[in-house]
Amino acid sequence: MNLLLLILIPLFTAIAVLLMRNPQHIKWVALTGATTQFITALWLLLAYQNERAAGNHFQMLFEQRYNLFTSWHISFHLGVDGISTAMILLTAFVVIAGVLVSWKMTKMTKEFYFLLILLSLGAYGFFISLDLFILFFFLEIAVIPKYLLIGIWGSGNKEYSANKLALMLMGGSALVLVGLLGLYFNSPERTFDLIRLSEIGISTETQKICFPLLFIGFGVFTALFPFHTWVPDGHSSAPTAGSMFLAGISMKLGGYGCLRVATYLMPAGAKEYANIIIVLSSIAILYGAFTTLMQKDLKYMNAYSSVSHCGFVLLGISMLTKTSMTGAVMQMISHGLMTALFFAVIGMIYERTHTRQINEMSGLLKVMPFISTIFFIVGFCSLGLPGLSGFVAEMTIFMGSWEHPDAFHRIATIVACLSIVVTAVYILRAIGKTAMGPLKEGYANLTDASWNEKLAAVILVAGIIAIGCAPFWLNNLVGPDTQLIMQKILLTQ
Amino acid sequence: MIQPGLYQILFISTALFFIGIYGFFTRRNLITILMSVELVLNSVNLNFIAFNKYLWPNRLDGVFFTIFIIAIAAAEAATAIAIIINLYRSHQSIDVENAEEMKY
Amino acid sequence: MEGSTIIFYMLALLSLLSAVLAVTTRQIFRAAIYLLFSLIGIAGLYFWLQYEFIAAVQIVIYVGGIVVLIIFSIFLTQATGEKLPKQKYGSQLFAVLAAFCGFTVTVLQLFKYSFKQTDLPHVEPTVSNIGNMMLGLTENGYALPFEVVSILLLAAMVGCIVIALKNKSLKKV
Amino acid sequence: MNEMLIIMKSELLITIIIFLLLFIKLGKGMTNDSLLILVQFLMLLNFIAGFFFNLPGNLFDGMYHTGPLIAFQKNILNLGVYLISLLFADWFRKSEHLTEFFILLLSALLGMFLMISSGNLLMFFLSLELATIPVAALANFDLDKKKSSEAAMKFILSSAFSSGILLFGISMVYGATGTLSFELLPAQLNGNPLQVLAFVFLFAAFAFKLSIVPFHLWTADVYEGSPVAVTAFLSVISKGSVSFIFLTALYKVFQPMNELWYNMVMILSIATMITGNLFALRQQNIKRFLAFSSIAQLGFILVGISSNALEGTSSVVYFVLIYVFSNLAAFGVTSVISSRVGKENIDEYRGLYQTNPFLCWVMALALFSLAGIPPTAGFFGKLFLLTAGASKANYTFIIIAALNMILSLYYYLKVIRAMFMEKNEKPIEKIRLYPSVKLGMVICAIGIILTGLLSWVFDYIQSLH
Amino acid sequence: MPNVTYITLIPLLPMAGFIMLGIFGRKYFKNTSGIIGTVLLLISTMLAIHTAYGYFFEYGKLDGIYQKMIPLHYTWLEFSKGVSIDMGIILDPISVMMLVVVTFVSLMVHIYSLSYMKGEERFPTYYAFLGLFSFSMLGLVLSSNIFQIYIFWELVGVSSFLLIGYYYNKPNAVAACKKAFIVTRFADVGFLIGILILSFYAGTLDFNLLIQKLTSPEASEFKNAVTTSFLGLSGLTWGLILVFIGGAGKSAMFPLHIWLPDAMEGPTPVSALIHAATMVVAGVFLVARLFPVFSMSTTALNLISYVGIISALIAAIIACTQTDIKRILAFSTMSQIGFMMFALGVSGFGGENGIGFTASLFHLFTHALFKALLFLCAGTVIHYIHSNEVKDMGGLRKYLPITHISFLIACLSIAGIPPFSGFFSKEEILLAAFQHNIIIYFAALITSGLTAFYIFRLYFHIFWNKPAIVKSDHKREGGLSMILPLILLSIGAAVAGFIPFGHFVSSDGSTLENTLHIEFSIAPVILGLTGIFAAMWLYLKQNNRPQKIAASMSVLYNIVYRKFYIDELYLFVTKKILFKLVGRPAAWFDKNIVDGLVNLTGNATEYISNKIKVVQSGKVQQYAMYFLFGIIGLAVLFIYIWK
Repeated sequence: MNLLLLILIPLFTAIAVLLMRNPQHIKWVALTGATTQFITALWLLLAYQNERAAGNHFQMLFEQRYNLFTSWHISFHLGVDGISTAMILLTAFVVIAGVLVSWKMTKMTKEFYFLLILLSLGAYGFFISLDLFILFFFLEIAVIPKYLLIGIWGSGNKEYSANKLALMLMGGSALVLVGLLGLYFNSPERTFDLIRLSEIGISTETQKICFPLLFIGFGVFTALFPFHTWVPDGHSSAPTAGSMFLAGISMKLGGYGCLRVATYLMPAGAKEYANIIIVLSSIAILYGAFTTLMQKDLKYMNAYSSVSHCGFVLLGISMLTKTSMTGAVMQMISHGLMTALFFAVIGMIYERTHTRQINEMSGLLKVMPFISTIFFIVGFCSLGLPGLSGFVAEMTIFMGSWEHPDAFHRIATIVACLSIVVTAVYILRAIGKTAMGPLKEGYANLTDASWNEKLAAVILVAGIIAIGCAPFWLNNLVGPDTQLIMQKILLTQ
Repeated sequence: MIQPGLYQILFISTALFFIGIYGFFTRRNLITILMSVELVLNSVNLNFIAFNKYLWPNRLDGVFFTIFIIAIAAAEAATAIAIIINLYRSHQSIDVENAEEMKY
Repeated sequence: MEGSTIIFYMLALLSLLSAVLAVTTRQIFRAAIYLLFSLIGIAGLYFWLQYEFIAAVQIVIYVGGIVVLIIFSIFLTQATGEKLPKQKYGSQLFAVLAAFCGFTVTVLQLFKYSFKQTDLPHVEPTVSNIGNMMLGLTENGYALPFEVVSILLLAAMVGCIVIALKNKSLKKV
Repeated sequence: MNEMLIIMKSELLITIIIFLLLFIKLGKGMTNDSLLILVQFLMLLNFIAGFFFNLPGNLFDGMYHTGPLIAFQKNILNLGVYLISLLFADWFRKSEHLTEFFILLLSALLGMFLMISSGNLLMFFLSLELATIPVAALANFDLDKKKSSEAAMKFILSSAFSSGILLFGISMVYGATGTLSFELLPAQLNGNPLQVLAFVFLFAAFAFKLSIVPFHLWTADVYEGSPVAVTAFLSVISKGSVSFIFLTALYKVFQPMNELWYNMVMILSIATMITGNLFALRQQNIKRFLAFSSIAQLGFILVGISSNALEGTSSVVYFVLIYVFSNLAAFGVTSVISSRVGKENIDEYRGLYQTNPFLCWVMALALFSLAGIPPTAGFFGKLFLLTAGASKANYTFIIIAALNMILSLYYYLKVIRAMFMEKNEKPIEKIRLYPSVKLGMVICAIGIILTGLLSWVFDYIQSLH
Repeated sequence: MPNVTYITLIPLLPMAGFIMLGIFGRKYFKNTSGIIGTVLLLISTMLAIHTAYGYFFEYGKLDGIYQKMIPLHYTWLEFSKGVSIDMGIILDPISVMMLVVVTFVSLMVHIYSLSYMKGEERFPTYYAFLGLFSFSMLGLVLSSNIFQIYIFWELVGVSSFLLIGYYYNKPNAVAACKKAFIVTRFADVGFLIGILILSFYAGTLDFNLLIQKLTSPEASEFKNAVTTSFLGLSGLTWGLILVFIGGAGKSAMFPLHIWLPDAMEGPTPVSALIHAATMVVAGVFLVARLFPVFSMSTTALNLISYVGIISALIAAIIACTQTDIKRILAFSTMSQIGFMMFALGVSGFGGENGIGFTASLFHLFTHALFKALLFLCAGTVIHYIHSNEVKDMGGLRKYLPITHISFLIACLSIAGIPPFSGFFSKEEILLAAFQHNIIIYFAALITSGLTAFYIFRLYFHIFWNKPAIVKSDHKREGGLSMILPLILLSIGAAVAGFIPFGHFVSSDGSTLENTLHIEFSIAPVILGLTGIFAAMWLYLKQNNRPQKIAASMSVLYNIVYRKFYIDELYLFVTKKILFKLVGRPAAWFDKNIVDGLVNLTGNATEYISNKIKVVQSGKVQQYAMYFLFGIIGLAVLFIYIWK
């Protein structure tokens, strides 16, 4: 399995899209690219599992290294472990669904697909890079496409949102950058290589400075309270596929970074600041949930709920137990699929009813049973119904968090638990108002999902159910690597 | 009175320098501003010569510097006056306050 | 009290005083004349320092060249008798303040510093010495700066010509 | 003698071209179009020639010296001038004094070359003046525009003032050390107050040329008033060359006082970034906007300079190379629009994408590069500057710098927003570009993308030491 | 030994039905879906009975004690060593008993719905949801792992949600399903935290291990759990109480009962299945499942008893005043579950002591039969009258004879009149209460009298009272598919009491003889009869006595009629406190403070940039002045201050 494929496929797709003229062809090219990538991701999963089953116990598999900027000791170092494989899989799911959902895009089709693919390229690159510099490069690549996607194809107060998003994310990455530079200059040998850095270790003082920089920096991407305000505006202004990518992939970059870069490299720092982050993420969870409660716009609702759900990711990471970290990864995957689907559904509904206000809709189940059913499924996933992915992830986080016997962690866990009630309230409220109830006048002629929308939804639902009903494969995929991270944390006094 | 020496000359040149700068700050006529610049350059020349004379007579660095400064001053003054004349043509004035169109 | 000392102080007084007048007088033509005096005073100082060549250059280029240029341009742009407009007190205050502060700091540092002196043999600033060095290519040669200045003067000339002779086209338009 | 000619080859080439142009002018002259083609051709030759027969050496008692790095720096400047000759064809064609324009431009370039190569404060001063005075004349080349003469006036007066300051500083250095040579100076410097004062004077003059706060105030006015080509020259070539010599001055000459200048560079760098960004934020005129943005960029260059190491030099040189592409591309687009439609306001760029997608993409690439967004080269450039600056482990400094990147992104995005997102009933009509302009823009775009991704460019610069 | 495939098929068949009908039902099985669902469930029922027979009579016993068997065990999600969610099957008396009850009642409802729901637009969906429910409920009772039970617990909740909201275009139904889900969800959080606590102490999620570790006094886990204390209660007690809260939510115990009456907005068969016979007793089942652990904590048990009795009493009182037929039954359900709960609470563990346990589950069993019957009868009536209000009914005994008889049997059963099944189970409960807690006993006595009163009030209202106003156009009692379940259930309700329940189900698996003391039964039976006669006096014929009585105690009546204003209290808490005091400030905070800060940064930057523009004054002299000031500043700074 050559990991370069994961970058090259989107790259060539993007170039191909740029060269095309006919919008119809562009769509198909994009879809072909996404599908190829999807298959490649599945292939990667299989290859990875085969390799592990065959007893390959290297930390990273399929490693490749090309020297780049030798004077800075930067190398194009690629490799995957269970966590990144899972994230790549998630990306592939969301990308293909995103391409499918925006099938009817007529405005500047070429640019739209180009940016989508560029965004996915950033995500793929981010997940497979083992060199912090490259990682940062890909992290930033993904920012501007988001800005343009929102700004050009968005709706509502799009320019404001796009600006806010771009600036806050750049702010986050600026902190990340400083943190990375701190690591670079304070490690015994100047290197950006993730594996090397973890081997040689970083002094505790450096960790204390760099950890917050990196964690907050990545945290901005993951809607760490109080740096989450780009999330609601950004998500709600973005076009459907944009929101899907934003919430499904982009927010995961941050979570992955928090785990892979901040926590993995700086266990002492992680321990030092864990409590603060726990407090912040607990606040985000409950506060996000309550804020969601008050939203009247479906997209805003889902965006705020993302704040809450991503709080789980950060909570899981900062609880610093193997289980909770596994849970955090699961939550990333789960939330990625779920929220992408959620936005897709909202997009479908909006396309038909031309409103996103919860109060202005009613009885959609009658005229669009498919879309409404998906709405139900995704809602249930969001509120953590067993059998769907959300449950598995949240429970794993709870179980992991509960392993700390002291009152502080207990309270944080309980706070997190309480949020699932609030989640239920707002999800049911939304579903009850939109899908259920008497059919609103004038809605009788609305149509149900078209083939592309159905396909997109089915793909994502399949992912959600695959995790929800059989979480063990994901657990087995991710578990050993979180175990590894945990070992490092345990080794620091 | 004290025997004149390096420090006295330095005092004079520094004073000249800041007189020139004062002129540069306060004059409103562009040509007078240019005159102030000439004063400044002259003070520097005096410095160089004094240093050369009193401290470093082993080489003629200071002298040459002064010569070149004078040459440059000429070139600068010429260009500046050309520009000022051009400005006068378009503004009908060489008051510096009439040339503040671009700001903020 | 030697005569040379008196001469020195008189020259110093001349150049400083006329410099002050040059930057304060409100009649532009007088300002130019004061400038002239100041420059002559400085040339006198060069003489006093026995740098005759420099003094000569000073008089030729400055007094004979630049000041004349300035006076010409004054004629070109200004009715001579006209007084310059009054300066604003506020900006003057700041200017005085700035100049004074700068002066104080600089003079303090200059006077506090104990300058070293070379003990190497002196080189006299005679015309021949200067001439030889000016075109010397090797050690102590100033050929390169000389060339640079010549290019600079050429460029300045070209520039001046373009800028000052522009109006033909303007009139056409 | 032969060797000397080869060592000074780049300067001599320029001189020859200057005289060639002078003879053309003195002869019967040429039409603008053919002259432009000739100049472009000559510049290309000049640029290509820069890669061959490079000999390191020391001439004129150390007043002139060159080496691989300096040769490369000169090549960057050559490239910049070549691009200028391509990109501003619109303005050149209308210009009445094209020959003189290039004579002056090349004199200034010559001055810069000599400045980079200078090994002596006298040479430095002279070449600095050579690089300045012709540009002041150039700034006035929009002869019938009031703003142009105002700009020239401001420029010549300010630079005369700064020359005075510089000279005073040099005179103090001379008095305190007895030497003007870059080689001999470090041994004489010990950081006592007078030397500090002298250094501050010198530093201020550098800062003036580099438009570093608080010595930057002339920049915006001059940029706005000058013809775009001159603005571009000032903001790219001039800045680049001064940063190069600044590196030499700080790293070699004033090395004994590095603690002092580190602090000074840091303070001014922060001030420059912040001020530049804050002013850029509210500009409407695109030239003025680019002026302030370039001030902020200079703040970033200072971050790199502060590192005081090999990496500092390489990253600054690398950044200048990228900056040449990015800023020239931005000015190129500005120039096309300004000379064709006469619009210079950002608001008037609204909806440009509907009619001129190519221009928009070039502009977007340029601005993203300036903002440091991957995959453009600006990302790498800025990152390496920051990396170099971070080697002192001064996190506050780096964080401020990094946060300033956000601020700068904000206003770059403003332009992007105007071009791509905002609607306009009457956008600027479709512009047919001259081939040379198009060529220049394509070169810039390719440069912007590839300079970063081809990592050996940086390694090559690093190896030049 | 048990046949694993068969047992696994019991829940999986309905699940298969759900998937099949859920995905393809609307297209391909528009009309046949009912049959498909019913047949699948029929097979399930047969398998369940087969399993029960096998367990109780063939392989279940070892040394006279029914064993816990785990024929299937599969790690589903491993958290850490030893702690994992396992998917497994546990066979013990209660799970097997529940298997039978659930499949049987569910089958009855499936059959009944064939005609009751005929012609509904979402007929396949209905059966799909029923399948989902059956699957979840069966999974719940078979769970071998406490987290597994939680998973199915949630699934049960969601199927309940879907079925209550079946008539999705009725706003009431939508509100009811939301309410049901949210209230139980709230309780489930307690359950979840309880699970976390218990699993933390026990170090396992497996029921067997968990019970083993938390009940043996020597085990370090147990000591740990008992000795740690928080707010005066031991860790174990906290865990148990929280788990009980989960159970209380699902079983509609006071004060989490408010969802149950509203849940009656669902189709009536669904109410019979979910909100009377099966899902609502999940709480009882849960406590029974963990009973050995519960018996370790007197506090928890006391809490259960009091919650149970209060619920029983309150529900009975409220039921006396309600006028909606289904709501009355709903309150009655709540009351009866209260009986089961406090029976558990007053029970001890093992031997004769465990009579409450047996009684509780016995009552669960009989209640499932007669309450399902009551609901199905009510369904028939509603089907016939097209109204839920008792005042629209009356004199129906001639029109609906089979329903009438069935209803009467069920009423007698619930009123505890011998020899119907309810009598036996209730008698045992009262006995257990009498033995352990005399206060509860008397409260229970009163409740049982009230029970008789309200149920007969309903009975007389429907079938006697006033002459029937018949406007129905269709045939009397639906088809065979509606009558058959009634008959089968009536038989069950009538004779189930004679099953020697203690032989099969007891707290420790050993045999418990049913002892029936005639002298002890006198009081409750007389009370029951009194209730019946009172109802007869008031409601047999149309008269104005009820109104008079209601008027004479109008305040009290109103309070009771409005269900003690508990709904309003909840409304206050949610609308006023959660939404207005938490949600709105949170949203405000986000919009104005957090977001405001971000915007403020932007605005401040703009502001500063506007303010400092004067520096760029366009005056070249000022520029030079700044230049000089800069130099002086730097010089002073570096010469004098920062050396």
